[in-house]
Amino acid sequence: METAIVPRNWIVAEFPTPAGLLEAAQTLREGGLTDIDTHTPYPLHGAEKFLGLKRSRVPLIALIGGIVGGVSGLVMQWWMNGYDWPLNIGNRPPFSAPAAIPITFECTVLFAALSIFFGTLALSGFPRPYHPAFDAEEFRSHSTHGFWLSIALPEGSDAQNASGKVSELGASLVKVVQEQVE
Amino acid sequence: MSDSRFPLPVLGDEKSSASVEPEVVSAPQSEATTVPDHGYHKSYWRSLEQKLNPEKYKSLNAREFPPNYFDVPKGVDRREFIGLLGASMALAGLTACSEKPVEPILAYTKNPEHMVVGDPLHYATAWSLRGVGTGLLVTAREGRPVKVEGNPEHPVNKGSTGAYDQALTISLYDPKRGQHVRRTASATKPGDIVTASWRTLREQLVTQGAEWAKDGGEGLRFLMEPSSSPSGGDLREKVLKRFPKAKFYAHAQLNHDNAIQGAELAFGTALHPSYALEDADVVVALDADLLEPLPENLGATRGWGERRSELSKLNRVYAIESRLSITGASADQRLRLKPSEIEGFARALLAELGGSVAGLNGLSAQPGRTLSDTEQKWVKAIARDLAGKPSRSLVAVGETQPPVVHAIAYAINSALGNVGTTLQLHPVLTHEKYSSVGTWYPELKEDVDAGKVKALVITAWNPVYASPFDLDVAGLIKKVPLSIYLGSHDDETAKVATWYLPAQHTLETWGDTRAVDGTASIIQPLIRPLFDGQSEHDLLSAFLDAPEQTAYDRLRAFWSGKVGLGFDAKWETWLSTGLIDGQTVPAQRPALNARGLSQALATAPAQGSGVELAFVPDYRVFDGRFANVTWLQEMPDPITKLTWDNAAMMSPGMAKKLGVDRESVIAISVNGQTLEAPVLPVPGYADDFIALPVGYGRELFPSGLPLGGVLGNPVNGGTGFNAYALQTSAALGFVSGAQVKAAGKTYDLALTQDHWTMEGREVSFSQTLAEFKKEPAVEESRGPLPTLLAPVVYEGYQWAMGVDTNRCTGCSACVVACVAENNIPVVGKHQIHRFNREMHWMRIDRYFAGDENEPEVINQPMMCQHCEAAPCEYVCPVNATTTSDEGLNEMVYNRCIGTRYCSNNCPYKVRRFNYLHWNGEKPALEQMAMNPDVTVRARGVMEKCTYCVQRIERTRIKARTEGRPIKEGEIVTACQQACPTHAISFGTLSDQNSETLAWHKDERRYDVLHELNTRPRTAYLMRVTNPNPELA
Amino acid sequence: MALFNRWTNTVSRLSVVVLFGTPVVLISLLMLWVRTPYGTKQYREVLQPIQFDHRHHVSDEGIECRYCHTTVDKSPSAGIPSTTVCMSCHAQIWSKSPYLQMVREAYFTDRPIQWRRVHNLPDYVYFNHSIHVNKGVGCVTCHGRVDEMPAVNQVAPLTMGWCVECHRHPEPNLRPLEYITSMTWKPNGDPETVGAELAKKYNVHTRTSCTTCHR
Amino acid sequence: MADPHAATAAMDPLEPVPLIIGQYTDATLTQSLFGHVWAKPTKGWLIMFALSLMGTGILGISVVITLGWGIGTWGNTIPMGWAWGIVNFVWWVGIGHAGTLISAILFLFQQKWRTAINRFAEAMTIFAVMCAGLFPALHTGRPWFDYFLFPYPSDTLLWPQFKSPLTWDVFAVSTYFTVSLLFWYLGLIPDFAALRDASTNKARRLVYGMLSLGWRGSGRHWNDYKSAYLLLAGLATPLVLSVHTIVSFDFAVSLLPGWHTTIFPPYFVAGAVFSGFAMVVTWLVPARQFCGLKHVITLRHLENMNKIIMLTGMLVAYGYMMEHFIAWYSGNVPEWDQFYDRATGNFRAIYWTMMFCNVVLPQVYWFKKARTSIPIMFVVSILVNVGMWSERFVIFVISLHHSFLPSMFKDYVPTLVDVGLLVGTIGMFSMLMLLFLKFFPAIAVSEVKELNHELAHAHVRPEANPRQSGA
Repeated sequence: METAIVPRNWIVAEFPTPAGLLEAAQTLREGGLTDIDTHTPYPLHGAEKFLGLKRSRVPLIALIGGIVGGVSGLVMQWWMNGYDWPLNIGNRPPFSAPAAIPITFECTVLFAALSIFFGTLALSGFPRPYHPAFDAEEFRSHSTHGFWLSIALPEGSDAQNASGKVSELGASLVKVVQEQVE
Repeated sequence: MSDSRFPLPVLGDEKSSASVEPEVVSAPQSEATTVPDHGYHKSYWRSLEQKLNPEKYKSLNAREFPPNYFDVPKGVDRREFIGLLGASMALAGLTACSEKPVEPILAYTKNPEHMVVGDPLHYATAWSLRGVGTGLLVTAREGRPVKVEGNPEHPVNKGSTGAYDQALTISLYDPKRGQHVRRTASATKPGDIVTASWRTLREQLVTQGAEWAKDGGEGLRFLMEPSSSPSGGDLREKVLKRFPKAKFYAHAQLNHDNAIQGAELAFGTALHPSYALEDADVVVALDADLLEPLPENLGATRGWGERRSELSKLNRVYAIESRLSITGASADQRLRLKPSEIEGFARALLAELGGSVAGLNGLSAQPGRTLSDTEQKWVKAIARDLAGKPSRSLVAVGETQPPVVHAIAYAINSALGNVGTTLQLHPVLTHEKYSSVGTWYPELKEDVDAGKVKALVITAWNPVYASPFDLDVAGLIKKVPLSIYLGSHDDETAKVATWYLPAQHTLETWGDTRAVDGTASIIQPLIRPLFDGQSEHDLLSAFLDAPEQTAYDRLRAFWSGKVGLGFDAKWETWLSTGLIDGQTVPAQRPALNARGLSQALATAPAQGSGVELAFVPDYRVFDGRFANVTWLQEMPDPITKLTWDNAAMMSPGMAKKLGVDRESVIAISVNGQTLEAPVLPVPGYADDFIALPVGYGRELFPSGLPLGGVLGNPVNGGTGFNAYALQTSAALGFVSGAQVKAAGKTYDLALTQDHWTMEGREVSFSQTLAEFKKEPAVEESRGPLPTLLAPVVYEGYQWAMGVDTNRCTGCSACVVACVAENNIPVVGKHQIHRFNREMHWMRIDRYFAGDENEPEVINQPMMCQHCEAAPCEYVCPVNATTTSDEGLNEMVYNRCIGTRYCSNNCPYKVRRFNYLHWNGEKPALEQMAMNPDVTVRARGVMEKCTYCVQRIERTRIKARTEGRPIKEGEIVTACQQACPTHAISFGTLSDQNSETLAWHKDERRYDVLHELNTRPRTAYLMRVTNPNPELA
Repeated sequence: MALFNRWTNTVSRLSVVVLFGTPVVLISLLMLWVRTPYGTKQYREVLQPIQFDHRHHVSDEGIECRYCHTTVDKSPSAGIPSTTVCMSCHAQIWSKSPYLQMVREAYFTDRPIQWRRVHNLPDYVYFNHSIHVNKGVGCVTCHGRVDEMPAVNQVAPLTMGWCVECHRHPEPNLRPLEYITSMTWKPNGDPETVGAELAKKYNVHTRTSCTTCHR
Repeated sequence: MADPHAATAAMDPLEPVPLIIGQYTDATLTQSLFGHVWAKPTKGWLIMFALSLMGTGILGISVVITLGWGIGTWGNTIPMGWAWGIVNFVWWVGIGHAGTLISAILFLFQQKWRTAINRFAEAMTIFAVMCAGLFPALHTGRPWFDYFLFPYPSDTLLWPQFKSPLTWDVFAVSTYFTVSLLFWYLGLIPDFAALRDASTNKARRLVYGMLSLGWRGSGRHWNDYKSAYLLLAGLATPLVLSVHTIVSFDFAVSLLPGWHTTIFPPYFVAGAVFSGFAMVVTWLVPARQFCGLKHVITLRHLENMNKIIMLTGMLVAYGYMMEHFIAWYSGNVPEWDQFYDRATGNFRAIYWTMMFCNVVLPQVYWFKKARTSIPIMFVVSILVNVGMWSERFVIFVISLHHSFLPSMFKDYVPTLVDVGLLVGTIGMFSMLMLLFLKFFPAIAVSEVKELNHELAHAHVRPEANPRQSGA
């Protein structure tokens, strides 16, 4: 998470259509701007391609979580019933694999789900109530019907000229906001 | 009970008796039930109460009625209550979050001899019912009698007991027992009642005694409980010496008079029969309940059991009876006749035998009616059978049958040479030969009306209630200026007497009694009288002009007088073995008095007409004296499985005819009296016949409590109806010509078994000997079944049980024994009727098979089977029930969270759940009866039979500290110990010569629900009957 | 102007940690607590109505445990000595001492002294002294150096875990019977091996089946 | 930006009824879908809420009685160790199945019609599982020791017994609840954000702002979000099946006639879906009415669900058939008695209710009229749940009442407390549902918008194609 001493400038721009937004995003990215992001009420088809994003890391996290869960669930049952204190339960073997299946499965799912959920939040850096883009009142439409683009300008770059560029790309509204300082 | 000698009583004269006050060094294992309390003092009950709370004491005494259990002396109250609170709190886990209060520990100030704190003490004693004694062995824990068992040394009962004996402890701790001496200003004004003391009464008697002595005690009358106590007899003589004109009567509503009169008819002398069934190959029971575990029957019952185990020794029992008794249920063949028809049958049998058996041919016996074909068939078959077994057969007759029937039986027996072998005839040992109401009432009434009677002393149990409606006993008593009633409860009779004295319980008192064969035993107390109780002897001795003696001194004085030299040594032996030597009287072999008998036979038998009623003893309250004994009230009736009530029992056919069903109420009218009673149809009953168990309908013990235990006190008793209200002095046993009609009402009956047949399932097995020989039904139901589970090897002891359904009579002594041993709570009628929540760890399933009129009855005692592959265990989520290294199915209360899954998955449904805090509701006094070796279960935990694991562990520790293995038969479970027929065996399968192993290998062995492959450790032996092929 | 200020980011993240962290911490603390002497109520001197000093009686006078706790080797309970036992000596010695006023009173009025329980097992546990004492578990093993306690306190946790540990592996806690009441006996050599021999000698086989203690 | 093709595109030649009725822009959708959240609570809502509060009160009382006096205040007996309480438990868990199933499985199958109802169904799942969870916790004899069920290091050294289906239950139900909650919340985040931004009231904005965790619809986030949602759906699907399977093990693993049956898992799951969908319909019908959601929850949605109800109903019927057949075919006496007793014994009324509601009634859905008639589907959906409750009663109570030993054939009558618990949980469930409908986005707004968008461009694909970037 970025905590700069010198507050950075951000440009937020609304586009009339998703297509226009994606187009603009790609052009700007090829123009060398890295910190570009789209803000839309629902996921846009192929947005990742236009933004040049890598494949999500969530599946990997899920896999690890699942494996950890499954193994620990199984080992727990074996250790507690089969090793630490084996008791004669109606002449059944203290630890029997078939009886261990349900809990092993549940543990797998539970751990996987937890890691997916919290993994995703972590990847997105949530919870994060504040973001510079929120400083633009108009930006509020990003979650309901607006298609927005946000650009974090590098140090010392000229906001005016940048915003000019953006409006050229067909933005219906362009604003420059300054990041808050802690 | 491995050692044959039991410790001497620690209770002796006043001085040493201080030491057995039930004060407790609270050993860890006894905390659950006993938490010690502040100071004890010499006399534990009264003076402590006075000391701690004189105000309260005054108010107690001022109260009109005896205090209920909330008012039991503070000592017990707090102690026991906190004990339970503590237990439940600990179980409730509250201790985890709250500081446990620091508990006080109290040591004895002076250690009583023999007492090892934490170890039980066993005292040999005895008690008597209707003057017939049973040898007992009572276990005391820190001075509290907690368990009654039979005295193995006793020649008659040989260690076995009946349900009544087993319930003695709880009747000792009965909160409703009479607690205070009470005097009415005059019987005519029962209103103003003053509490008084035994002392005042005694002084009054001493002073008045002098006057009465002047005219030889003209106005003195004694109405006594039948008693065979030698010292009691001595007292009577002394009283009579002082008051030659005084008169002694005895009263018992259920009595032996008919049998004794029968003997007078047959032999010319009054004799009292007992039976040696171990020698009887053929037994004919004419309306006789030989196997009812009464003191006089325990010997016979054991003998019968011996003949049912080995098929080679199998005897044959014919029951010709009106109701279905446990004898009839256990018989090989039954013929149902109305009570009045029995005589005709007996006469026909006599006539039939007259032909073949010498000695009977002189007698001409007219049946007085034409016998049905079946009856004739039976008469012939039985006659042939009897004649074929001279001196090894027996004809027995029930108490309610008229003397002549008994006489006929005596005649047959003596002709067959059974007298002295299977039929033992003893001189009548009770001081008064007869005790039925007819033998004393007319004479006494005459005297009372003539104003002769100045004082009437009543120690007979509650004659006002237990007497026929046509005799106004209450009025009689009221007419007498001074009437003194000594009784266990402040009951109907107490209400009309001028003085009421609480009677000491047999476990509180010194005395002696004699068994049916004359064997005498000392009755020794295990605890100081809990209340103001006096014994009959105390009362009688007040009529002597002699200085007052303690019961102990009086008893010693009497016996030392009899023995003379070396008394002290003898005395100690008597106390430790529970037997007084040289008191047994030899069985008589009188000659048959043919003339007397034929005179009796000359008069044709009375013919019954219409519906007949029989007034039968109840298997739970007997004649009513056990009405407030909760353990017995909750014990299901052996035949009907009815609890807390009595019912009008009749044949299903008759019920159909009347258009009534179970629980619908009928109105029964006879002799101008009408009684409403709920119907309970029972298979095997004679038609046009109703059996009315006596002893219920005591308004003194009101049923139930608000909410019937849904939210509060679980104990809620039924009351039933009073059958004496239909009884006339003319016909005590049975009466005919009753009018019966449906009353259009219903009444709830709490039965513990609703379905009476096996519904076509192979649950319990029964075959005739022939069938069994051809093809045993049980071969499919035993032995290993294929399984995927790897076998588990058990090393060391392998506890197991055997149950012989062929020996089991269903008498239910074991059920009560289990309740007593394992602190099993009583839940009351409502909980049983509405929720089936009875807590008995052991129940006796009773199945009827075959025709509803000629049913075959199979009893199947059912308790935890201790399965090796237990279905209950693998479903418990918290490991609260497991299999021990010795194969016990363990139940751990403090781990149990009460999911009840185990109970659901138990195919035998032997697990019981504490749905409410039953024990929290237990009256403080009853809590004294708890066994400190067994956890008092709290609300919300599952429980079940443990094979009496507390006994196993105690014995194991004893054996291991002595460095030896546990001996065969050293561990005896409570049920096994009580069983009069030895239908239960317990031991380890690892011991090659253990009886249990033998039973497990028996040809009759089967496992219940064997197909489930639960591998139970409890094996059953199937029922094999021996019917007469001619009658098949 | 944004709905939230920048600082809320840090706060919200912290609050998430707290939200999920607190229960975890609390529960683990509770589990730790029941294992501490506070949880097991160890090492608390219980003051008795009479200032009875085990130090004095055991070490100074050298009175053996079983002189007073007579039933320890034959009964489930060790047995709190009856007042008679006290008086057997104190009728002669210190017969006038004000300390013993209560003892004499108890003896003559026949009203027992109210001692206060130190070792308080749960109600559903059936502990039996005799078997332990007869199989070589010494007094000191569970009760500690009573001879050094002015007022007796509970040294063992008395948790089920503690019982089970020894029942699973009793060897280190065994001693020869002749030293059963000794406060100072130490195995010469490895307690394991010594214990193993004793276990064979006394035929010790401990059980962990539930009904061994719970009935 | 009205799209000329939208209306036509939304039409599916096979499906005359569109998924979204009328033409909407994202803005207007926002307004119409959040309208009920901003609007003042209607009288109807207030009355319903008051009633449900009363129900919850009854629940409170029943719980206090149960804890205060013990399970003895229920009608349970020996042999009916489990009765009314467990019937309620399984019934609620069953209802709790529709939610995750609708959202997860239909999501995997790319069923467009799911979007309108999944949020709603998920909420139902969570509340139903909450109700269900009450019963196992309460019905133990000593609820204050329920923590024995969890594998924690106790100073007694004891552990739970993992061979017991009840232990499996503990894991299954708690996992199910957790995962459903996460799945639901993950779906809610964008809509909370929408509410945060669309609401006017500051307080509302703050609350929704916190709940939305600062979601700003970033392309990067959508990227992770989508795969996370997909994966959760993928996990939830087998989970749903596993949970009721394990619940059915509580009975199938035992040895009681009527319980010991291998067909239980599939047949329980089918039953669960059956009752779950019915419960969704029961709630959707009034909800779409009063929350003005008719345009997104169309007859087509309802009809689809009715189809599923009929299908699962027939699966259940098959289950019954097999049970009876096996009982007869096995020739096992207790087994056969059991099924004979169900149909003819004391409880036959309940058995026949079950048969009517679960087997006969759903057959009306063969007729499109019935499938699309609001009153019919409302009544049927309620009766189906009555039927499913009866089914559980039949399976659990009757099997226990008539097991192995005839001596222990006993009857069962519930107490007021039992009834109070059922009524009470229904009250609590309704209360939570009403609160949800009032304060939460009852429709997955962002998904609907996406759907709307897709439909609009059904055959007008976005013209732009990404050029491969050299960077």
